Amino acid sequence: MSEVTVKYFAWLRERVGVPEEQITLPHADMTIADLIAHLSERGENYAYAFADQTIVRAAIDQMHADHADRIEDAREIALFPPMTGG
Amino acid sequence: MSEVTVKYFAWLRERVGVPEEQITLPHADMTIADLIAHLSERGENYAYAFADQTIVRAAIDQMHADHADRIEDAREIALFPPMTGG
Amino acid sequence: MLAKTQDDTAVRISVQTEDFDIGIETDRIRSVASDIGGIASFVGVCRSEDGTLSALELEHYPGMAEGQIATILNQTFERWDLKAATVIHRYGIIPVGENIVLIITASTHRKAAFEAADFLMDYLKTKAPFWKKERFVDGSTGAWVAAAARDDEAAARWDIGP
Amino acid sequence: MLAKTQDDTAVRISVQTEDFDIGIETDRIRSVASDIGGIASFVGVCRSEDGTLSALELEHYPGMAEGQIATILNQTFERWDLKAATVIHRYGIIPVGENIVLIITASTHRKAAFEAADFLMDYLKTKAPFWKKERFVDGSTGAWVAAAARDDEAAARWDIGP
Repeated sequence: MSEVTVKYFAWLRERVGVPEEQITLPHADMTIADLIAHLSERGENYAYAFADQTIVRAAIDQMHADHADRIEDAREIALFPPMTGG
Repeated sequence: MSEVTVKYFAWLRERVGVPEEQITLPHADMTIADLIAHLSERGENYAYAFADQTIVRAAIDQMHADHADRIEDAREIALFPPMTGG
Repeated sequence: MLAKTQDDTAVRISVQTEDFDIGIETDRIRSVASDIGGIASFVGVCRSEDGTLSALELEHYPGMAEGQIATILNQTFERWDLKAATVIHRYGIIPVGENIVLIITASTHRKAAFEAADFLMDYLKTKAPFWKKERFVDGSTGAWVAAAARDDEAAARWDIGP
Repeated sequence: MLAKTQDDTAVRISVQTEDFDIGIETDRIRSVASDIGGIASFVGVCRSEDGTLSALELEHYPGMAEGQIATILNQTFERWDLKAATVIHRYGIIPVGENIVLIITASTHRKAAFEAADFLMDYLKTKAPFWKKERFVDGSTGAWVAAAARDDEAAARWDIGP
């Protein structure tokens, strides 16, 4: 079982309550969607943060990723709302 | 018969040989096209300047005008090639 | 004169021989208009044309140049919700690498600022009475620059009659 | 890394808390690239939203922010014949009226500079990991700014997949 750093930004960070944490992946071959489902079971703050998964964006090792993308041996996953820079 | 100031710019100025001059209009109710025809008869330099009338642009009292526009009581006519500013 | 602008200082037009400073002009735009969300700008620079050109000689029609720029700015303010705009056009001898023209447009929204700046440049090229003549590095004087058909086409995009 | 640019100094990326100076940055662009014909730029400014807002709090993803800007610049250089480009994006507390973002693009031709700057802004808005939170003049903290559907639509114009 591998470990990844999961980072949260903007209101996802505020709802989860931490900017980042180490997460032990429960099984190999997980997708971003699997990770979000796994995190949602960790407590009320997570359930609240991920209540609407359709607006959660993700990055794998700092590259934009889809929910269907596999985490594989990535070291850093980020979850965040749609970006509002510029 | 009225008088107008006629100004020339760029290669039209160079070909005519003067930047501006007073022209007495031979009759009332002239258009820009009539003025160009009249000027073309003033000498070789004018004939050369107006050899290709399709690329001559005009302004009446500093507003863009067509060859068919009437000069009426305008005080200043300008004749010049297509503009290349910016 | 300007349709949607009460404050005259929101519009600055200058036809001049001396160079301009985009930093100073941007600060001025920012100081005269409130609730700005975006400032678009364009600086036209004298190109070297692969090293053959030494300078451009810019001739203009005094009076009409300023008047036409005002007319074009008027149309721009009618079409886009601008807070402020600046147009500076130089004339005289402009060495390669030096500035020729500056456009700055400020709006609440980015797209308006961008489109208005693009529109202003298209119309300056086809409607403002300026003419460029080439000076080459070998000391000779070149031809008057021919108007590019693509400039007329670019201006025609905006659906305003001649 | 950049497709059509040998010289690294032709591209400048900075994600920073401090303000920038468009005059200094334009001079830098001019000094690193030759045969420039046009320099387009855009400054994004913190809007007052009719006087209700006092500042925006900008959060970013360090590392990925710079990486995404580099990726977007790479696509921009592949698509347009640019001589140089600069992207500066601020983070932290940005009071109303202050600068948020600066884009500068330099090209031989005007249209390339304009389009590239427009493209860069569209993609920064939808692909660069920055998030804005409102701070109101009454001292309260507002909501996180929602992404505008029109930003996605603007980015979609350019026909690049997600």
